[in-house]
Amino acid sequence: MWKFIVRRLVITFPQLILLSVLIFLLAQAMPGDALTGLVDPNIDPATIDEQREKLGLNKPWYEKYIEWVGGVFQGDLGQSFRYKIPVTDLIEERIVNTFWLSVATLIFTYMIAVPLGMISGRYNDTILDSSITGYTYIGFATPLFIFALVMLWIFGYHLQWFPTGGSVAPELKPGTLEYVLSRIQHLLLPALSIALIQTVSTVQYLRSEIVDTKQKDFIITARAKGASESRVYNRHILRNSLLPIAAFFGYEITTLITGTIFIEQIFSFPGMGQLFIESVLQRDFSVVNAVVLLFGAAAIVGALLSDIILSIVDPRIRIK
Amino acid sequence: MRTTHVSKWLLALMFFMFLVLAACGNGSGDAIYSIEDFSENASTEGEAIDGGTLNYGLVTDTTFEGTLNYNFYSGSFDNEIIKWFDESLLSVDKNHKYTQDGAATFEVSEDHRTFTFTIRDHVNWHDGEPVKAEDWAYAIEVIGHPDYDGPRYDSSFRNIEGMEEYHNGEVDSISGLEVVDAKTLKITYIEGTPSLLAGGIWPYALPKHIFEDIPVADMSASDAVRKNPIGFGPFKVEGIVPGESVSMTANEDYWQGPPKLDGVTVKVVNPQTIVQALKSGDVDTVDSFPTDQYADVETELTNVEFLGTVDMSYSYIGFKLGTWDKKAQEVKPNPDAKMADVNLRRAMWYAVDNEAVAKQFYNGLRWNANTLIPPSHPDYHDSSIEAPTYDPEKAKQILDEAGYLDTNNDGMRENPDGEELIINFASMSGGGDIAEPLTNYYIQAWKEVGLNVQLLDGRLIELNSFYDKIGQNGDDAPEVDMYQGAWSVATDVDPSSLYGRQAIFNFSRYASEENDRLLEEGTSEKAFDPEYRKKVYSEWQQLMVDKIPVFPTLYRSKLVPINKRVVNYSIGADFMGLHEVGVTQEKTFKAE
Amino acid sequence: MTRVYGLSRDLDLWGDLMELGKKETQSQQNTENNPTGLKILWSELRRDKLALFSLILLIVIVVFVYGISFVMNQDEIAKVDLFSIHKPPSKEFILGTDYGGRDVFGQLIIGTRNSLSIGFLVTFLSGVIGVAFGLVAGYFGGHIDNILMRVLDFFQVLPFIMLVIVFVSIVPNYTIIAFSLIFTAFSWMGVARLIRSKALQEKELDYVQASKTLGTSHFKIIFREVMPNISSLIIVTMTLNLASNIGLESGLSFLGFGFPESTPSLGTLLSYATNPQTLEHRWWIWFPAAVMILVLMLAVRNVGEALRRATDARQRRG
Amino acid sequence: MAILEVKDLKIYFPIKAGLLNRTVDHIKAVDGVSFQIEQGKTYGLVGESGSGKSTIGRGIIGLEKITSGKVYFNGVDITSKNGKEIRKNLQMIFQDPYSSLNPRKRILDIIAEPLRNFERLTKKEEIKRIEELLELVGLSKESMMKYPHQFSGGQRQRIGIARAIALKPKLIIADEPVSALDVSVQAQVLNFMQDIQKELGLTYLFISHDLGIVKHFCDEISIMYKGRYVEQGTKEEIFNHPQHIYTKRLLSAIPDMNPSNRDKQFRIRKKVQQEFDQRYHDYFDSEGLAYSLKPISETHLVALQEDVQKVR
Amino acid sequence: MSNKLLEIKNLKTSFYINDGYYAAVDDVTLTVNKNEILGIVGESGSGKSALAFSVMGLHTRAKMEGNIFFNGKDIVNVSKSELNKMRGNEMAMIFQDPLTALNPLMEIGAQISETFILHRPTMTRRERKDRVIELLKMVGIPRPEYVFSQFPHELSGGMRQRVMIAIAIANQPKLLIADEPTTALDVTIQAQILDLIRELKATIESGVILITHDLGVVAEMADRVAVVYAGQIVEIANVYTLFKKPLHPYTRSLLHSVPADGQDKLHVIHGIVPSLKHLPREGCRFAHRIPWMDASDHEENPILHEVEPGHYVRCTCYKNFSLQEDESKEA
Repeated sequence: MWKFIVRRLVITFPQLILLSVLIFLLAQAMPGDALTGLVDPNIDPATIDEQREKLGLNKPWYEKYIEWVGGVFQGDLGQSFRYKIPVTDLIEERIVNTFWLSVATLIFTYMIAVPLGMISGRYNDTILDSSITGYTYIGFATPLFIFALVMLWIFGYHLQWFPTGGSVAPELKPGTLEYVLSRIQHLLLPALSIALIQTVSTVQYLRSEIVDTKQKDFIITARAKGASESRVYNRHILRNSLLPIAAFFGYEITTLITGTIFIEQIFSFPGMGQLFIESVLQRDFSVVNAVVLLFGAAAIVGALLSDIILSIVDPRIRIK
Repeated sequence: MRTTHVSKWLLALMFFMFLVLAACGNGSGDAIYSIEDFSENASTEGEAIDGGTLNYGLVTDTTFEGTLNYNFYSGSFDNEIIKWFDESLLSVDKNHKYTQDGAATFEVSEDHRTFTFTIRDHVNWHDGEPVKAEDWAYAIEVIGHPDYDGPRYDSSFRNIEGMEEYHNGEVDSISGLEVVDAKTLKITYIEGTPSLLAGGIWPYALPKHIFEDIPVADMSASDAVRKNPIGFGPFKVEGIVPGESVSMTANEDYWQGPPKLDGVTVKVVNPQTIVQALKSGDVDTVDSFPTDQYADVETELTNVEFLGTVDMSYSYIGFKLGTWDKKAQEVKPNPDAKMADVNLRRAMWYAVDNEAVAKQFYNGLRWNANTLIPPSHPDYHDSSIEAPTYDPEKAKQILDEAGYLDTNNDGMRENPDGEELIINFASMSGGGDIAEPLTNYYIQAWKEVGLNVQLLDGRLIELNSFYDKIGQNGDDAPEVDMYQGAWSVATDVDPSSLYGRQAIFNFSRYASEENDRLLEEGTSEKAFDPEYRKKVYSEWQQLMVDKIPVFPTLYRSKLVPINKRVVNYSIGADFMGLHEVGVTQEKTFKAE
Repeated sequence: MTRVYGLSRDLDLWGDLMELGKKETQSQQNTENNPTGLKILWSELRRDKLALFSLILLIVIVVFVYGISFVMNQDEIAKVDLFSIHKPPSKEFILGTDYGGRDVFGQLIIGTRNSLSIGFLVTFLSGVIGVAFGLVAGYFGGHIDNILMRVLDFFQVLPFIMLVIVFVSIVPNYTIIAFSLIFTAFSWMGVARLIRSKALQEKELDYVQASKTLGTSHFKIIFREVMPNISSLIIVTMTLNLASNIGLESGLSFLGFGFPESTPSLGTLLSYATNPQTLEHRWWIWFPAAVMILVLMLAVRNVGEALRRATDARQRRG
Repeated sequence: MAILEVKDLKIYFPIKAGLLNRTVDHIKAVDGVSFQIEQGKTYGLVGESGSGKSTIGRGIIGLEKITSGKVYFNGVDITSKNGKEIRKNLQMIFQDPYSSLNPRKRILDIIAEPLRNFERLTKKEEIKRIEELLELVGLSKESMMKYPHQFSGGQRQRIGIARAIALKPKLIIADEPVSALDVSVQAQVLNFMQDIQKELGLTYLFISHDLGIVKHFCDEISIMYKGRYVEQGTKEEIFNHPQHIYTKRLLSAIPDMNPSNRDKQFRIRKKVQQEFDQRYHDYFDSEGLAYSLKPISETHLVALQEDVQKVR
Repeated sequence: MSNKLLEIKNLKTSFYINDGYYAAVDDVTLTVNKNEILGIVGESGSGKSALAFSVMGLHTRAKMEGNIFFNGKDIVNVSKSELNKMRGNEMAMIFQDPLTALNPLMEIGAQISETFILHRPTMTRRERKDRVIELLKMVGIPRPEYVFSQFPHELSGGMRQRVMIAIAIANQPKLLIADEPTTALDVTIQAQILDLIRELKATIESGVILITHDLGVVAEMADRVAVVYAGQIVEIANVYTLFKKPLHPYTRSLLHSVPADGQDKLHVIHGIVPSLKHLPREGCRFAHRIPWMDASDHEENPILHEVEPGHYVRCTCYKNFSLQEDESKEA
C-alpha cells in the first residue's frame, strides 16, 4: 500500500515539474509585470524602475525560474508584490477559506447527489425520476455564475438570509463560537450554489450506475437468494454503484477549483480562486505561479486520492 | 413522459426569472445630472446619538492588500482604511495646499528651502506614546532607505538634502533632516518650489519605538503593519480579517477630541452588490460609487444621500508625436509623425461630441473637458479657455484646408501627399461597460468627418499591454498613432510628470521650448506667488489647447452615497473631522 | 455545462461514456440484429419526440442565425448610437438596445453565431485530436499507449481554466480562431481517453485481428476499420461536448477572459448581467442571451442524450 | 514435406506491474512447442482455456510476438517477417463470427479486403472473384451488398471463410471456428470446411477445446496443457491409446451421449482421478508443467519423465 | 401424486418488445418430481432460461400466464414477500456465469451467509460462519476458512461455480434450478461440477432442473429430458427413451448434428432458430426448417401427444420425418 502511494507519488513528480515550467513560462509571457499598473503621476517612474531591478524582474526567465524553483524546494514561494508579504503567508490566509468552502461544497454535493441519484436510479422512468432528470438537465444548462448571482440576489439581498460577502463577520474574535458559526453562515450560500449546479453530474452518474447495476447478474443472484427489494438495493446495488462515485471523489477537486474561481468572485469570498484572478490581472507573478502550482498539485493529489480510494474500496484492484 | 417534464421545468424556470425581473422594477435611467447638484457635505440634521458604529464599504471585487501604513501601502483601498486610524500631520485646503490646522504646524524659511515643523502636544500614538519629531524623521529615513520596498520614494524625497547619498548607501544619515527637539523637525530641501506646499512634503510619521527593531526590508510584511497597525487618528484598529474587513474602535485620546462614534467597520463590498448593500443598510457609505449606476438607483436608494465632488482625474485622447530616447532619458519629438499636423489633431477634437457622450453615457456626471488641469484644482483650472467643441463641419473644413482630402473617392481622406491615411487607435479595456461603445463612438465620429481610424488589435487592450504599447517602459509601439487614456492627477498642480520633457509618462512624446519654459516657471521661486503661478498654468493650459499633443475629453465627478443617519460627514479634500462624524440612530435606514 | 471546465466534464462524459463504450461492445456481440450505427441513432431520434424537436430547433436556430447574420449589415449593428442608449424593446428595436445604443437583437444573432462557431470549432478540433490520439494509443497499446497516456495524464491534471485564463492574457490578438485553439489545447483529453478505452476493446475484436492477418496496414485498420465502428460513440461524445463548449465561453467572458467586448457572443451579452443595474433594470440585454444559452444547451443535450441512449442498447426505447 | 514446421516455439507475455509498468514476470503462454503439418492434412490442437493453443495459431500468423523458436512455412523461415507471398498462403478463421466481420462494411468490402491488399484487380474482376467465392461458400450473389448483421452465425462464419480463402491460401488456421455456434449450426460449418478442404487442397491447423469435434475433424491431434504439449499423435492413438494422464482426464470428462454409459463413465473418471492424484509427479514437474515430449512410436509422442517411460 | 414437487401448467411468459408482448415461454406444461433431475435442452434463444426465471419469479417486467404449483401452491401470483421466503430457501438457482453472478465487492463468506441472514434469522454470526465453512467443504473447496474472506475475482471459474452451488444448497432447497451451470467452464471442470451436482442431489434429496444446450450433459445427468424449441416443449421423455428413440424431428436432428463415431458427414438442420419477434405463431414452429416435408404433415395446432407412457411429442410431423442432407444455399 505504502509502496504504491510512494511510487504513485514518484510519477507525479515529473508532472509537477513540467507543470511548474509551463506555468512559469506562461506567467513570464504575460504582458506587463506587477509594476505596470502603477502608472500614476504621484509615483516616480524612476522609483518603479529601481524596484523592478531590485525585484529581479529584469533578469532572463531561466535565471528567474531556477531561483524560483530553488525557493519552492525550500518552501519559499517568493514574495507577493502586491501584498508585500511572502506568498506562503498569503496563501495560508486564503487557503483556509477555500478549503472549508470546498469541504462544504463536497458535503452538499453528495448530500444532494446520493439521495437523488438513488431515487432516480431505483425508480427509473417514473415521474419522480423524470423530475430529478429534469433538474439535472436544467442544472447542466444553467451557467454556474448566473445561478450564483441569482442565489445571491434572492437569498442574500432580497430575503437577507445569508451574508452577501466575506468569509466571516468583521467584529468577531477568532476562537469563539460566534466566530465559527459566522464562518459557517458565510460558507453556506456559496457552497450551496456550487453544489446545486455541480451535483447534477454526480446525480446522473449515480443514476445510470444504479440502472446498470440493477441489471447485473449478481443482483439476480441476490433476488434468487430471496433478498427483499430494499435489501437488494441497500446491500447490493447501492454499494456497488457508489464505488465509482467514490473513485471520482478525488477528481472532484479539479471541478471544485473551477467552481471556486467563479463563486469566490461573485460572493466576494477571499479564497484562492479570487486570489488567482486578481493576481493575473495585477501580474503578481509569484502569486499566480504559486496558486496554479498549488491547484495543479491539488489536482494531481486528487487523482492520486481517487486511485487510492478506488484501490481501497474495490477488492478487484486492491493493493496488498 | 420525460419530454413534458423537461419542458415544464424550462417553462417554470423562465417564469421564475421573469418574476425576479418584475420584482426588481424599472429604474429611470434617462435623467441628466450635474455635479453642481451635489454637495460635499452630508446634509442630515439632527442630534448624533452617543456612540454607534459606522459601516464603511470598500467597493472592490477583490480584497484589500492589508498594508495598513501610510509609509508602505500602495493600493488605494488600504488608504481608505488607514485614513480612519492614522492621519497626515499636515492639514490641507481645497487646493491640496498645506495649512496650519493639522497635528503639526510649520514655518518656511525665506529661501523656501527649509521647513520647521512643530507637532502639537497631546498628539499621541494609540499606544499612548507621544508622536515625536523623530517618528516623522524616521518615516522619511525608512522611505529613503535602500531596502525600502514601497512605492513612495520619488523626486520629492530626492529633493531633501543629502537624500541621494543616503539612498545610495554612501552615508548613514540624511543631512537635510534635523530633529531639533522632541516635537520639532527641520527639513531642508535642495530646491524650494511651490510644489512642496502641495503634497511635496511627506506628512506621515512612523512610530519609531515600534519599527526600530524591524529591518527595513521586512517592515511592510511585519505584524506592525498588517496585524496590529497603529496611528494617531480618531479610531484604533481592533481586529482585521485579512483582505475582508477591519473593525475599529474610538480613540478617546484623539488630539482633536474623542470621536462621537463608538467605532467604524470597514469592509469589502462587491461592486455587483453595492446597491443592495446600501439599500439594506448593510453599509452606511462606501469609498466610491460607480457613477454610471447612479441614474438607475437614484430613486430607489431613498435611505441614502449622495455626496458629490469633482474627481482628481480626466479622460483624454493622445497623439503619438515622437518617441522616447532611452539614452538621454527624454522625449524625442518626431516632426514627421503621422499625427504631426496640429490641424489634423484639432479637427479630430472638433469631430467628437463629448457633451453628448457625457450626457448620454454618463447622465451628465462626467462633462466636457477643456483643459488638462481639471476643476479639482479650483485655483488653477482655467474654465475660460475655449477649447474645440463638437462641430463636424468645422472639422471637415480644417481638414480640407490642411490638405487632407479624399483623393481616391473611397469616402476616406488621404493625407496631403495623397497617400492613404489609416490612423491606429489604441484604447484600454476596463472602465465598465461604457469603455467599448465609447471607443467605437469616437471611431465612428472620426469616420463621419472622413478619417479612417482603426481600433488597434480590433479590440480594447488590457491594461498591462496597453501601457506597454504606449510606452511606459520607453518602448513605444510604432503601430500606435493615437490612444485613449485617463489620468488621475497629483495633489500638486504641476503637470511636468505627465507632460515634461523628461517624463516617461509623457506618452504623446510632445516637447517644445515653450512647454519646457512654462513647466519650469510653474515650479520656480516666483511661483510661490499664487497669482503668478496661476497665470503660468493658464498659459500652459492654453498652449496645450493650441498644440493638442493630447486633448482632454471628460472631467469626472466622484459620488459617495451616505446613509441618512450619518451626520457631519464630508468628502471634501480638506475634511478632517472624522471624529465629529456621528449617527442619529443605532440602526441604519433601509430603503423602502 | 458551463461550470464544467476541468475534469468534471470528463467525469460525466468520460465516466459514463466509458461505461457506454463497454456496453456497446457487448451489445454488438450480443444482438444479432445490429443495424449500422447511424441508423440506430436516427431511429432513436425519431422515436424520442423531445430529442427530435430539439434537433429541429437546433437546425432552425443554426440556419436562422447563420443565414441572417450573412445578410445582416453587421456594421450597422456594431454602430454606436449615442441617442438610443438603453432603449427597452420596441417596434424599432425588437429586443431594445444596449448601453452603446446598439440593437440587441442583431447582437444576439451575431453573438449566437459566434458562440456556435466557437462551439463547433472547438468540438471539431478537440474531436479530431482526441479521436486520433485515442485511436492510436488504444490501437497500438503497449509502449506507445503508455507514453501517450502519460502525456494525457499530464494534460488532464492541469488546472484547465486557470491555464486558459493565463493563456488568454498572453495572446495579444485574440480572435475566434485563437480562442478555439487555446481551448482545444485543453479540451481534447476527455475524448481521447474515451476513444482510447473503446479502441482498446475494439482492437481485441476479431475483425481487427482478421484485417491484420489479411495484410491491411495499421493506418487503414485504425481509420477505415476501427473508426467507423466507434462512429456512434464519437458522434455522441461530440454532441455532448458541443453543449459544454458553447457554455465554456460564456463563463470565461463572465470572468473577463472571454471574447473581446466588441465581438458579440452569448457570453459577452450575458456578462452584462454582472452589472447589477443591467441585471435588474435592463433585462432585455442579457435575458435573451441567457434563454438562448439555456435553449441551446438543453437542445444539444437532449439530442446527445437520445443518441447516447441509442448507443446503449439496454436503454434504447425500442 | 511439411507445409508448416514449428520448432521450439516460445511465446511469453510480460506481466506488467507497478506504475512504471515494468515487466516483473512472464506468462509462458507457449513454452517450447514443436510440430509439423503435412500438406492437405488437418492438424488438431486441443487444450482447455489458457493452455496456449490459440496463442500458437496467432503466433504463427503474426498476431503475437514470438519470443523464441522458429516457424517455417514451406521451408521458409517466417518467424519474424511475414512476406507477401507467405501472407497470401497463410490465412485464419476466427472464433466469433459476430466480431470477426466488421459490422460497418458490406460483405463485398469484407471479402475484397485481402484482394485489395494483394492483388490489383479491376472493379469488374473483383466482383467476379467475389461472386465465385460466395458461390463456393454457398451464398447468393445478392449477399454481396448486405451487411454482416443480416446473416446468421453460420452464414457469417462462412463469409469469414470466404475471406480467408480469397487469396487461395495453402494453410488455414482455424481458431475455434465453431465453438461460438449452436450445435445445429456447428455441423453446417464443419461440413462445409471439409468440403472446401477437398476442393482446394487446404491444410488446416484446427484449434479447439472440443474433443468430440476434433475427433470428427482431424487427422493428427496434439493435446496442450499450460503452454506445453502433453501428447501428440494420430486420432487413433490419442483417442484409443492415450498415454498421458491429462489426455486421459480430458477424454474421460467428455460426456457420453449414451445415457446407459453414465455410470461407467463416472467410474472411469474416478479411476483417472485416482491415477492423477497418485502419480502426479510422474506426469508433471515441480512447477506443475508437462515434461518434454518423448516419442513412443513413430507418430505418437508423450510428455513423460524419462524413467516413467522406461517403466512402461 | 405426492411425488410431484413442481408442476407447471400452460405457462406463458411474455416480454414487451417495441410494439407488443411476445411469448418467450409458450404453453409449457411439465412436472418435476422429488429427487429427480429434469434436463431441459434447447439451443440458444429457445426460451429455456426464461422458463427457469419464470419458476423463480425473477422476471421483473414479464407477463406470466398459467400456473406453477410448487408443493401444491401456485406461485405465479404469490406476493413478493412470500416469494422471497421461498427463494433461496425452498428453491434455489445456479447461474451460467459464476463470475458475474457473484457480487464482486462482497466476500465469499458474506455472500453465502446472506442466505442464512435471510432465511435463518435466529442463527448467530458464529453459527453462520461454521455453516458456511461446512458448505464450502461440501462443495469441495480446499481451505474453506481462507476462501471465506476472499473475493470472487480471486477464485478460478470452477471454484466460483462451487461457491454458487454452495449458495444454492445452503438452505437445502427442495428444488434446485441449474441454468447452464457448466457452459462457461472447461470440460474437465464441467465433469467435476456435474459430479458434484449429482452427489449433492443425492444428499439433499431435492428435485433438480438442469438447463443446458449440451446433449452430452443431459445424457450423463438427467432422469427425464424436455426438449425445448422456440419457447415450446417439443418432446419430453425418459432419458433412455429419448436418446434411443427420439421422435420429434428437432430432437432427432439435434442428436445427429453432434459428431459421433464413424460419421463422415454431420447432419445439418436447415435454417436458424427464429428470434422471438419472428416466431411463427401458428402451426408447427419447426415446420419451416424441414423444407422437404409437406405442410400437410404438420398439425395445425400441435399439442403434446403422449405416445407412450411418459413420452410426449408435439406435432405429428415426426411420423413422416427423415433426416436429409443440407442443401447449403440460403439467403
